[in-house]
Amino acid sequence: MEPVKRIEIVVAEFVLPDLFEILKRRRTGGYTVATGLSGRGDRGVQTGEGTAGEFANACVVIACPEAAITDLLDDVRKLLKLYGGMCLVSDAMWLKH
Amino acid sequence: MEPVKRIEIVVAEFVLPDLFEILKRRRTGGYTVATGLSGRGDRGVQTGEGTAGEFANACVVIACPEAAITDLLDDVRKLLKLYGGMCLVSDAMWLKH
Amino acid sequence: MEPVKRIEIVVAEFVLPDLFEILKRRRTGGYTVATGLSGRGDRGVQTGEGTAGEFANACVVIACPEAAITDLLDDVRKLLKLYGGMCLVSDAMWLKH
Amino acid sequence: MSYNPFSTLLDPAILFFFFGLFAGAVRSNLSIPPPIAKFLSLYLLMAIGFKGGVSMASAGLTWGMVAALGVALFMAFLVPAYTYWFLRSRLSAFDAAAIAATYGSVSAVTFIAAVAFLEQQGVAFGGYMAVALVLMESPAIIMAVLLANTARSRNPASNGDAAVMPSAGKILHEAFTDGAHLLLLGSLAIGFITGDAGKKVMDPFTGNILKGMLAFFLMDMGLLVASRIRELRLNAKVLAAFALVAPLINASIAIGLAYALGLGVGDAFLLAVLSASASYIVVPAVIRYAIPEANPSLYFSMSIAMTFPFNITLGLPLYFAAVTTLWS
Amino acid sequence: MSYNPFSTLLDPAILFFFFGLFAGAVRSNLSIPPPIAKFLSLYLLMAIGFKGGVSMASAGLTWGMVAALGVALFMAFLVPAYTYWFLRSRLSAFDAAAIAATYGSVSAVTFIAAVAFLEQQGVAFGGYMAVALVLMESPAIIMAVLLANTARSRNPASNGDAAVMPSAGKILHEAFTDGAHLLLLGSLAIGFITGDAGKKVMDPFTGNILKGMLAFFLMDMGLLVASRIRELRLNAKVLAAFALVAPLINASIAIGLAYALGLGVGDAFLLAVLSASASYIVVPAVIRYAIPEANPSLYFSMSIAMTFPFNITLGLPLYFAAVTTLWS
Amino acid sequence: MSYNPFSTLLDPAILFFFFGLFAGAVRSNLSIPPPIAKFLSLYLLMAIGFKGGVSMASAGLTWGMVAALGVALFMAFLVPAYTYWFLRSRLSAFDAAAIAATYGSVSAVTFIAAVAFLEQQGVAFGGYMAVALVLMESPAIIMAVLLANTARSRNPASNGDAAVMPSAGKILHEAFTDGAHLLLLGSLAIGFITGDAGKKVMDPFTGNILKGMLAFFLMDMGLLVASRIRELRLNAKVLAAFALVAPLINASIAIGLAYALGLGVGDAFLLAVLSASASYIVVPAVIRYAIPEANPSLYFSMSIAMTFPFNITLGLPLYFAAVTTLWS
Ligand SMILES: Nc1ncnc2c1ncn2[C@@H]1O[C@H](COP(=O)(O)O)[C@@H](O)[C@H]1O
Ligand SMILES: Nc1ncnc2c1ncn2[C@@H]1O[C@H](COP(=O)(O)O)[C@@H](O)[C@H]1O
Ligand SMILES: Nc1ncnc2c1ncn2[C@@H]1O[C@H](COP(=O)(O)O)[C@@H](O)[C@H]1O
Ligand code: NA
Ligand code: NA
Ligand code: NA
Repeated sequence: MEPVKRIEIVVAEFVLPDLFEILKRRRTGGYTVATGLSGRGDRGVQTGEGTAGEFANACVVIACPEAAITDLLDDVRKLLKLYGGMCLVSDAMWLKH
Repeated sequence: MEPVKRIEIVVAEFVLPDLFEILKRRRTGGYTVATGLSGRGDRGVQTGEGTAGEFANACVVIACPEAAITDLLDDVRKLLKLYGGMCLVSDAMWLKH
Repeated sequence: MEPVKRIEIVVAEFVLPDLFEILKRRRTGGYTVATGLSGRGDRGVQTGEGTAGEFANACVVIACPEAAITDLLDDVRKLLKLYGGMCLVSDAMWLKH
Repeated sequence: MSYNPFSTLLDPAILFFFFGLFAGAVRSNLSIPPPIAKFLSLYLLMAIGFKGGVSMASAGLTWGMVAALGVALFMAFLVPAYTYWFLRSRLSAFDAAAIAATYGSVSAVTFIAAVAFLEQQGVAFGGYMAVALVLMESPAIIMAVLLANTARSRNPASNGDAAVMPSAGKILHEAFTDGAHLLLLGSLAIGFITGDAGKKVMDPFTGNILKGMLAFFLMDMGLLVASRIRELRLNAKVLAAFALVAPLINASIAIGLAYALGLGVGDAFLLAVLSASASYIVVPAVIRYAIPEANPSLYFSMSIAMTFPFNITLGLPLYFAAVTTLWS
Repeated sequence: MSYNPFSTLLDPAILFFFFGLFAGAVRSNLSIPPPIAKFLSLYLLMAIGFKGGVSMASAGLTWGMVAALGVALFMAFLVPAYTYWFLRSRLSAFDAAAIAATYGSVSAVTFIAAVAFLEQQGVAFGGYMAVALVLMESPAIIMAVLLANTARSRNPASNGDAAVMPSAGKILHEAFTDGAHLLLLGSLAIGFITGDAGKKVMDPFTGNILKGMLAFFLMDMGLLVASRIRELRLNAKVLAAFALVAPLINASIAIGLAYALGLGVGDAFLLAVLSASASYIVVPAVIRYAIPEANPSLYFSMSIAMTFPFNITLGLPLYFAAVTTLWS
Repeated sequence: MSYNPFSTLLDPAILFFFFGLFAGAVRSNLSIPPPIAKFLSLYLLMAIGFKGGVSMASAGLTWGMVAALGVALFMAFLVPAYTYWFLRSRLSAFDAAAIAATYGSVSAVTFIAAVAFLEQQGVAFGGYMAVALVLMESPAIIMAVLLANTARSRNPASNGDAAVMPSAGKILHEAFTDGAHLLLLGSLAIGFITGDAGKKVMDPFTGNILKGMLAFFLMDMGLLVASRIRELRLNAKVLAAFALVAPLINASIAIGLAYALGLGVGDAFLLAVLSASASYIVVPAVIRYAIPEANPSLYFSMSIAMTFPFNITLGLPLYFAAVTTLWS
């Protein structure tokens, strides 16, 4: 096993393409995405519904080496400032295979 | 970045309204919810299905300052005792924006 | 509260039955599953779509005592080697109820 | 009689139920996405409610209607009462109350299958039977919650968490505003208001494709039943017996009352089916919340894995044979 | 006049909208799974586009068509312009621009309800009105984005994040390739290409079951509106007034223009409805991304919780009464 | 000949496929929710199976049927065998086996499009062709798994994880109980059992709205194909060529056999389509599990991004032209 950072980003679904672009630019490697989430935050309640998913959030989880995250978090911060959301960073062990 | 507690609560979907009431009362701020989950626990298998979502679980993630959690966990414990489920607490860093 | 390990496994949906068999054999107790996820990894992009869910990933979260995980991780590693995916392990506190 | 009521086992919708059972039994990965299953369920409730409302609009207040609704309401109180009384000595008060609610209430899908059965046999029935369906949904639930509350107040041990137990008002609210219940009621009202003009525009949706949608839904029910049968562990044999015998008893009482009051064949049959059926949507939705002490793997499994398949396969032709024999 | 346009409030689809409102108001747990709601929305766009395309295929280029599309385009520029000008002094430039986009663009579902209304009244209209719907979707959005960009460039404080703001090209791309917009356009084209032969094979899907699908969709809209009304906090009374008065003004202008140009009753009515309607699908999808500074709980809530229900309940009969009175 | 088989490119369903391709190509955010896509897929399987079963019920055992099923079965063994033999020298044994399974098996949606094509042309065909579809699904999969197992046992390097590799029994179980496969089989059986009586009640669902549902499904396929084309990286040009040439070869062989055995035009055409089509639902579902060493971005992408669009656009009219020319 290998120590990594576990980054968990929640944004509105429509922000995902921009977030993916950041992840591509920062070459963080893999990620996993859950869509159709609801939530509450500074911008009120998101119900996870709406005929075009207007009120749905998505959560992106990224496991990556600590070294790779500074630039990434910089870009993510700007995105969150513009569109809202949250980003948590914690420690985890990656099972090598 | 700012240290926070990451609280992860899994309950049956029908328990959500009561859980949201607790979160409101305890003013923990934001949260994110995933529904339609399946799982296994003391009360057997939940398949995530059923024509009215009878067997689906939901997971609520709450990031909040450590100071805020004691009362919250007290209420959550009572809810879990009644309806089953699980609650995990871990450490994380919150990306300020 | 009680210290536990939080294991988070992401695999393609079709791998779930085999993963559940492992969890059964290793008697790790409860787990929670989210399906319909998308993601990116060594094997390219999974879009979470496809008429039969061909490209969807699932995430399984398991909270269990540290003592129980060595054998489990061994089996999980073999499964990941065969079918791809990821497994993260971190520390958490379990709220007793 | 020259015809065979069991021929309805060859109805496509019922066959798709068997197919679902089979696919579940051989552990196929066949599955209907949960949002689709929920949509099919809402669709069926809408269709049956709307249809009932429309046919009520063109009918006046008749003795048959009053009598049928009277029998329905009577059964809705009788069944949970005697069920609780019978099970109380064998199970915890909570489990007994939950099972009483389950068997006292009704299954809308079983009702729809019964209506399809009658239409296939060409037998008439009153549009007000959809009202009977609605009327029979709630009484058992409310009785069960009251019984459980009484039991709870007698047992101070569990009182520690009384703080978080939902209040009576909240539970009544849940029972009456449950989505499935409300949709049935609303569609009934809309069918009644719009009558034949409404039927004309809605029928391609609520009528023509109903059989196909029902077939899909029953296939999913078959899959669900198969998975629940596998987990079924009814330690007490009495519960397994109850799940199969109670429908017969309840149907018999309903048929007897219908006969005594001079109801028609169609109405008598539907009252039998409603009384025999056990809820697996509305009741679990409310009871899991209101009586968390009760074990769903008893009340829910009995209803879905035993009573439901029994009713829509053997029950329907059986009750129909009984009614036609008695009435002829 | 002997007939009552408000009788359409008794249309099943509209009644299901009221039912949804009611279920939401009593906080029922009734809900349509989001994937189903999205499917219903796509279905309605496909059906209305296809239908419009088919009826265009059998019609030539007429003065009525040119005039109707001219009015549509004119309104699509006029409404956002005067809305922005009116609101600019009362709100931030971003909020004013977002509301201008919302009211300058159109609601396809309101249009569908209006078409159903006309069919029920037996009044003819041009197939090209679906083209009007498409034409009116985008201009307001583009104007609003330009206005917001101007405002943004004047305010260097917010420039720190300019790096991540989407470029103009990207926003135009979003506006023109938005799924709802494109599907409408594509179905229109396919209907036009396949004409009556296409209609024959598609009609059981895009025509016959439309009313039922619309009823389901409007029920969901009722639930959504109820939950949005609850959260509605329009501090500025002027916004609440705007959400109800703007439709009347916009419909009046459209009716006046249609009258002056000698359009038919059906076309005039549909132009009034399109002008009166406010977008709640395409516009929020683009504006949340392109003008993140604007507050959705203003522009979106006004549109969905006030203007939409007003239009499909009172608006339709009102505009129709106005047109028939004026034209008679 | 005075008519043009390519006119079917103007069928609404095929046009919606092109529209989906276009929307995907311009990177629209248009998307069908995955549960809906899955439902549409199940619906199509149910409809085609049921239809085939019904038309078999009214037909006796004929020479045409025996011959057609014989050709189907022969092709189901021939295609994977020669495909594996051809690719083995160019790819790993696992990739060769996976592609052999893909091209040896069939695509139900391509078959449905072909049936719609025939109906539009007014050409008859045997109901037993749905049985041919079912018969052709599995043999290639089983051959491929056996070939891969042989390859695996020869290569001790990868044996370290043999512990977790699924057993042969488990894989056979997967192949035969795969949901899509089983639903097709089940619907066929139910259609056969219920015959015309079943058809009468199911037809509004399985027949009338089929074209619209197919249009929606093909739109989604278009979106999917567009996104897969974008990621397509077939380093070996031979694979790209294979994906387009193999259908032509397989169709030619099938047509030749059908001609030799004196089959009808409709049956010959459908055998050609089945042989030419490549699986993208059942095969990947089983192969990803059973041959994890094979690269899905080869076998799946070739099938979905090249062979499928080729067949339903150019393939159908081409095969039809060939058959009608030869038979005339
Ligand atoms: N403290 C929090 N804990 C968990 N999720 C949060 C929190 N704050 C915000 N979120 C999520 O981020 C989304 C957008 O947040 P906001 O922009 O603050 O409204 C919310 O709808 C939640 O899903
Ligand atoms: N140890 C565990 N790890 C992960 N999830 C759990 C665990 N225990 C329970 N859960 C989740 O909580 C739900 C309810 O648990 P229970 O009340 O114990 O049946 C289960 O269906 C799981 O989704
Ligand atoms: N570094 C990572 N962080 C988060 N998720 C990952 C990561 N790597 C892989 N995954 C997930 O695991 C799935 C399979 O990974 P792979 O087998 O590497 O393609 C991906 O589609 C992702 O959902
Ligand atoms: Na009952
Ligand atoms: Na407008
Ligand atoms: Na083939």
